[in-house]
Amino acid sequence: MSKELEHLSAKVAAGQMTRRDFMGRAAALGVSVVVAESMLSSAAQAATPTKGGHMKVGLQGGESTNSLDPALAASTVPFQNLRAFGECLVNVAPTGDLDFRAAESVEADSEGKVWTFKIRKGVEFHNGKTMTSEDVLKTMQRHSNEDATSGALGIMQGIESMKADGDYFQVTLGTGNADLPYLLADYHLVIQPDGGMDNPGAGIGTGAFKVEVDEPGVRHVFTRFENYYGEMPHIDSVENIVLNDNTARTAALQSGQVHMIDRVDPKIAALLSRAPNIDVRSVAGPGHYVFIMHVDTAPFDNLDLRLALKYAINREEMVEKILRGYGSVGNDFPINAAYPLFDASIPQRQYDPAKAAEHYKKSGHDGSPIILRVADGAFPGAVDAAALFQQSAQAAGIPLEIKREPNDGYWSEVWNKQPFCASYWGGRPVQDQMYTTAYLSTADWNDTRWKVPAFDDMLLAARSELDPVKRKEIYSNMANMLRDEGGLILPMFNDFVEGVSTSVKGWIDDPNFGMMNGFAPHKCWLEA
Amino acid sequence: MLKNLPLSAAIGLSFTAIYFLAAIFAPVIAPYGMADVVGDVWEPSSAEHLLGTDQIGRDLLTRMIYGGRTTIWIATLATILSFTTGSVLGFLAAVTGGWFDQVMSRFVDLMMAIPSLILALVILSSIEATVITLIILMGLLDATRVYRLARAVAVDISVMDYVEAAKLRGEKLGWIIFREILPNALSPLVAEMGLRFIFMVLFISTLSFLGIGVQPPLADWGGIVKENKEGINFGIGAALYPAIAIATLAISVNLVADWILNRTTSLKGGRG
Amino acid sequence: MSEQPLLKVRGLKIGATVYPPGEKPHNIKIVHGVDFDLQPGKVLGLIGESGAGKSTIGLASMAYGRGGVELTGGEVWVNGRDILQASLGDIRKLRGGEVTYVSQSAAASFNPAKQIMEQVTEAAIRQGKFAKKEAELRAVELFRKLGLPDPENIGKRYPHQVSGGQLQRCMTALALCPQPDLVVFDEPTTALDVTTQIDVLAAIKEAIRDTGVAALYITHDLAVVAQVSDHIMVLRHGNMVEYGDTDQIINAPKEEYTQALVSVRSITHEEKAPTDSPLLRAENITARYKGTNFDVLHDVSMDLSPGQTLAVVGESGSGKSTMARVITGLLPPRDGKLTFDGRTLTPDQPSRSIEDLRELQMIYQMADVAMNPRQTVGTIIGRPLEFYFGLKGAEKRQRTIALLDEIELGEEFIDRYPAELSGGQKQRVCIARALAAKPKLIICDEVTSALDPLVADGILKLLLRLQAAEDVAYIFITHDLATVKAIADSIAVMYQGRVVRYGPKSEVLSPPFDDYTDLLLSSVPEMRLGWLEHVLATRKMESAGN
Amino acid sequence: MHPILTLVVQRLALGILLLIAASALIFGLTEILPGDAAQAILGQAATEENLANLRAEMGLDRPALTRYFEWLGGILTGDMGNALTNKLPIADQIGKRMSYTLFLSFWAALISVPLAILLGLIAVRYQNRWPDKLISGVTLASISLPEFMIAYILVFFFAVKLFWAPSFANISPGMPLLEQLHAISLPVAVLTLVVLAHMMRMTRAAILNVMQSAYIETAELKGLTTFTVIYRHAFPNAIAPIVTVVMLNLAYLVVGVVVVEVVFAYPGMGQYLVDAVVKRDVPVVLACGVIFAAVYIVLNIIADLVSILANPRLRHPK
Repeated sequence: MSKELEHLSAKVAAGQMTRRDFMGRAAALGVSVVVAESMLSSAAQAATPTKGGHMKVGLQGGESTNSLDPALAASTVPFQNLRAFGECLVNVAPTGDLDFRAAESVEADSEGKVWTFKIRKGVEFHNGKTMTSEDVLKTMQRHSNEDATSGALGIMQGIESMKADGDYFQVTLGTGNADLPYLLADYHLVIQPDGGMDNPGAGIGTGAFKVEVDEPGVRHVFTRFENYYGEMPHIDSVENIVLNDNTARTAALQSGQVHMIDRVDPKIAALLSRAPNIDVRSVAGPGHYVFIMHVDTAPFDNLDLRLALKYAINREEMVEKILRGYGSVGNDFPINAAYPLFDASIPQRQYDPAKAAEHYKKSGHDGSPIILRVADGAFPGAVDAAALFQQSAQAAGIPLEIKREPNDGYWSEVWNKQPFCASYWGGRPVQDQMYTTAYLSTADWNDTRWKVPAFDDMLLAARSELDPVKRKEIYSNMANMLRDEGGLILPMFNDFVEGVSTSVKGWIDDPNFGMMNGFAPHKCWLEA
Repeated sequence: MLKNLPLSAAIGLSFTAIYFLAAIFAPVIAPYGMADVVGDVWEPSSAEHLLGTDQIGRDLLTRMIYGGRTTIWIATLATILSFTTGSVLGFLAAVTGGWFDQVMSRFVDLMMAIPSLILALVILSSIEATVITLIILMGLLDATRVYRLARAVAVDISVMDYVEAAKLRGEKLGWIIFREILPNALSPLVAEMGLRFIFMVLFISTLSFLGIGVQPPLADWGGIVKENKEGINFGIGAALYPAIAIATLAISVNLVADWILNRTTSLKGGRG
Repeated sequence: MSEQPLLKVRGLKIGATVYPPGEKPHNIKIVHGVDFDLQPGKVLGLIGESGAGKSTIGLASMAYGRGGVELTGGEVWVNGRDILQASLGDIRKLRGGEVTYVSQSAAASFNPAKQIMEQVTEAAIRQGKFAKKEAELRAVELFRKLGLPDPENIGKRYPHQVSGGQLQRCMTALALCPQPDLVVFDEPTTALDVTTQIDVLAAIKEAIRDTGVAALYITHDLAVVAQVSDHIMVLRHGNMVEYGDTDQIINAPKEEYTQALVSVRSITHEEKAPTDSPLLRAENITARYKGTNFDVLHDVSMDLSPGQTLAVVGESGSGKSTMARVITGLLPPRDGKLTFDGRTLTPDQPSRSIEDLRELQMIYQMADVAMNPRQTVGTIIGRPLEFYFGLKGAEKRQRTIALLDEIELGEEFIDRYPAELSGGQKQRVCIARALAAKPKLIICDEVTSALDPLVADGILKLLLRLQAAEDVAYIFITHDLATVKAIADSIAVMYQGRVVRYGPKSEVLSPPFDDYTDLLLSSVPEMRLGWLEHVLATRKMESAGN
Repeated sequence: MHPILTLVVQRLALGILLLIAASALIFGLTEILPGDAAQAILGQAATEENLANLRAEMGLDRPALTRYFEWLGGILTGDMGNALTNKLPIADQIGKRMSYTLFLSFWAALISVPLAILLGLIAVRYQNRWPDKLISGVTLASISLPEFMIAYILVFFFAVKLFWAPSFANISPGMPLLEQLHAISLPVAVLTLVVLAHMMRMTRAAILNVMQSAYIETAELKGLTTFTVIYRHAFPNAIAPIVTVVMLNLAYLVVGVVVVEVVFAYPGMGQYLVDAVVKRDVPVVLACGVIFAAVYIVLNIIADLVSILANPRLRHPK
């Protein structure tokens, strides 16, 4: 690749040239965007970071009712807070590999039942106490306690026993699971002194930042923890500011009051990126918007009807209109390139009114309107999406009737209760976890009532299969099965769209979650 | 009645009339269907979309017309509700006095001690906000204010000799309220009605803005502002039009109200 | 008449813009060119009925137009300059400096939020006539001269803390404080009780004499103006009717209108003897208002024979209106008994039978608040017909029209609104409304006191005629003895909640008198010069107003 | 002064009764309405058993009345209890937020009240002339715009375009006063615009009303200038109605700022309440509701007292 580009990317990294200009030149030189992007990020790392500074991040999804208790974290702001002051055994790197934190390394037995983590030495809690395997054990126990309301409870259910001895923390599973480390990367599972049994909301962790100010629903300030064992963040402190109102959040970035904001509304992403000192970063993630049918309830127990509906949805239009292009089309199974072992070769399902009509006819449905329940809260633009679905289905002669449900109580009353409704999934770090949460016969949240023994068997087989090639093949079969018989209609995967001031350097796209999977404050620096 | 109509009132009346007509004949005059996606997002105004399009490419003018319909419809009905209940109870309290007056007035004090927006929040956060529930909720909340005014006015009137004369004649409550008091209380009430109507419009807009008001795809002006507000920071007008509509409607109704008020005060005659 | 006049008015024309409901605002003429002179130190009485434009002329001498009033033409010369041409600055110097004003209702004309002294001295200080200290000394001096109690400290009081009569004197002090050349007195005693009136009148007269200030004295009561003025100008509908010195106007009026004014209250009505079966009998009534702890009526008893007139006389606070409320049942008495037409009246109005209510009607002092402004004359008179006798449609209309011409109003009035009627007409409609019920007794509460003398006469004559025709009895509540003399058969004189004198008219009005009745009788202004001095010389008792 | 004292006592007693009634009313509402804190918190994660767990943990499984009276008892002993959702003590939370809200309202009031009265006086002085018409027109416009709209417009111009003022009010205790003022400049501006109109119009109306009385004529006939007449003679008698409307608007400044706080992400009571309402955090809702009611009631009492003190009849009984 040309010298010029390297030179340019260096300039960008040094902040002498905006990212947008660079991309322009790159395109002019006939370089694909992907390549250019990768060059840019590598160049970014290459460039020498500026130390110090106070980073302000404007975030949606914080209420005055939030707390610092990891078990209760459910929205973005608490997530960011946990990332700042806490650390799990392992993280998932942007590449999809494991990034060892509290654990130094991990060993599994042959069928992946017994997992032994070597706990890192000399890791210090913000209260000065040194972390031991006991703390790890306690933490895990707290989250696996049935009475607890931890968001990680589901993950812990497969665990049969845990023990800590010396530098080692050992987990024994009922059935083997090759992905256990990925499961334990769940953001709830930050290690707390004594597992936070006594005071879960204390905000004491082993993270690179320690809690300075905690005003739920307002702001959370964290300063660098000088005794952090690992690679020190470049910035001195970070402030997570709660800005739930989209307009306020955008304005804050535009007026230079914050360095980054999350959840940029796709509608305005293009407009925002035109601003001279602002970049819009969008990363394809595992999150997806779905319309779910209960395969055990009439009329959706009829495969042809399901297929009819699947063919009757116009995925491109949805990505265009609802996501404004900040996303990718789905293929009726919950996995995309964001996951390891994804099989890209599975053919994409297209909008095909003719086929749809044909299947609809075969289904012998009486032609009475099919009721699709939806609420604004199901996912951003859900109602609009439903409207589009209705129109495209109309073209295939399939009568959809949209029933708006109130946001309040949608998740308790409609979702997972009504046979056909809109929903979203944030995605999981690995395929196994995604399938286990929503497509295993015994899963609590099996919101398509997908109870197929063959599928369960494949899932278990893949889980304990340590050879990636074989695993990938099994997963591919499962995907095909869901795609052609399952109860979910998956029109689109939504990107993480974020606004970043050009003064922020060292940004790396991370498909796991927004804000570089929450590590932007750890890895980015502020150019003066 | 319309003789020597001052300019301001004329403007007010005509604007108000236009808005109400637009509200009534919305389906006829609206160029597109309320929920139809007919263009790209936030198109600038053009021949086929006079005000451009909204955040998912619906024709903004159409949305505005239907939005006005919902807004005005709700505000009007709520106002009527609040006035009928408020004034009748207020008159009753003023004329009968005694325990009824006490109970009502204390209750109203209680209701007014809790900001209505907050009451609305508490209630609407869990019952589904339909047009009906909104009308009833707003109407009743506002009735407390009307009650106070009506009672005050009626108390002043009920000490008049002609009311005493009617009582001495042995007239029943009905006659005293509807034939002696109401006609004389009408003008201040009507003038107030204008203002209350405006507060209704603003209130419903605020509720929709907070996301607990009229629910999509049904549009109301406040809702349209909410839907399009992301555009504001980029100077996109979509959010401004409904605001302008609200403002102009409010101002014109205010003008009318002022005019009525002036007419009635001059009817009482100045100092002589 | 050698020296130049203090006030010289030539061809003064005054108009006003009126805003009748539903009509275009238009201009009306109030004064059509009036001329007169006023020499320094002299008093000119302006007399006329309401609408004669007398107040307007008075205020014109301060270049002031009230409400929508505009001074449209002519000249007003004060101290040799035409103030209608003067700059606003000069006019401000004039107002409260050279010319000051005493209004009819001092109670309304004093700022309730400020102490009396501050208001009395304000003009003098602002006009730079006196320093604060001097002004206050002068005020105290005036207070003393005007016979106010505790002159040193009364200035520290607030208006609501002094009586009406005293306040009127304070108003006079306010006017005299800046040492003006001219004071405009606008009905200064009309709002006061008769007994108070003469004291204030005397005080004003004395003050004028001592300070040698000139005055315009505006009133509708010829008898009053006769006591204070050197000259009198009679006005009607904004035109001068007659001008002359007081003696000539009173004793030898040239114009017919003036003669009418002079000979007002010449009604004669010979009294009927009480019958032995009274229509209404009140026995030992004692009453007090809710929430108060003192009785306003003490053991009051009186009888009224059918078809006769009982006059209840007294000043404000005497309890006469309260008596009316007791009889109508609006104020149930604490003690005592009411018998009406042989049967006992239940004390509280709501529990009375429709018959009782019908046979006992009431007419109010303020006709315009006694009628619903939103009802037509037809409705107002028609309602009792409908309510009591169930008359409808044509029948009702005929009866209404019949009543209308009984009160000497034509059929055309049936669709008019009260606002479109004159004071006299309004009162007549009220009478018709009462009459419509075919009552045995009508309570007339000060029905004439708000009216001009001639109009009042008309009403009284009407009432007498109706009494003869319909054989209805009246309880006539009034403070005006002249009225009483005119129409009463028997009289109850009330003073501080008690009946001090009661009996047939002839007895009550013939000596020997008790002190109060004497005071009351003597206080009625008589239309002769020097009456005031004579009365003050011969009175036995101080008036209640002070 | 004695009658006034008794009056104060009466008012206060009535006020306290009102407060208790208000709390009962709000509590009743939150009880009648469907959904509860547990559900609101768990959202999509709601499964029967962890709903049950959470309810038990929050004590929502006990009968409503006991909970209410416990709460009431707490309040009377000055303890507002802890929030259901994040176990933080409500008192501190509210303490912080109330101080923020009061800070905002204080400055808004400091600007709007004198301004409103001054404009009112001017409008009367030049009644029906252009200054009057101008003032009325502008205030009418500002009363007719939804406040969130005013807010966004100001943000667009002064924050996004001109960079004069911050687009959201990020203030913290440490800040020096000037910075804090700068931070809240836009919200204050919005609030001022919102309440200004009402107060100004009422001032104007009240004074014009007084200008009808006879003693104004007396004053005019003393040759005083129009402005002297207005402020020396008219204004003192218009105080009562003006104070009443001012207090009403002050109450609004404290309790009506929800929208402004949402737009400017201002950490005041409004935000706190809205979150609590959505999450069904009853103790917090109650606490906020009662505090708001208290503010309203106290301001009303003040208004009453001032109008009494302004009235010589009551100040100096005969």
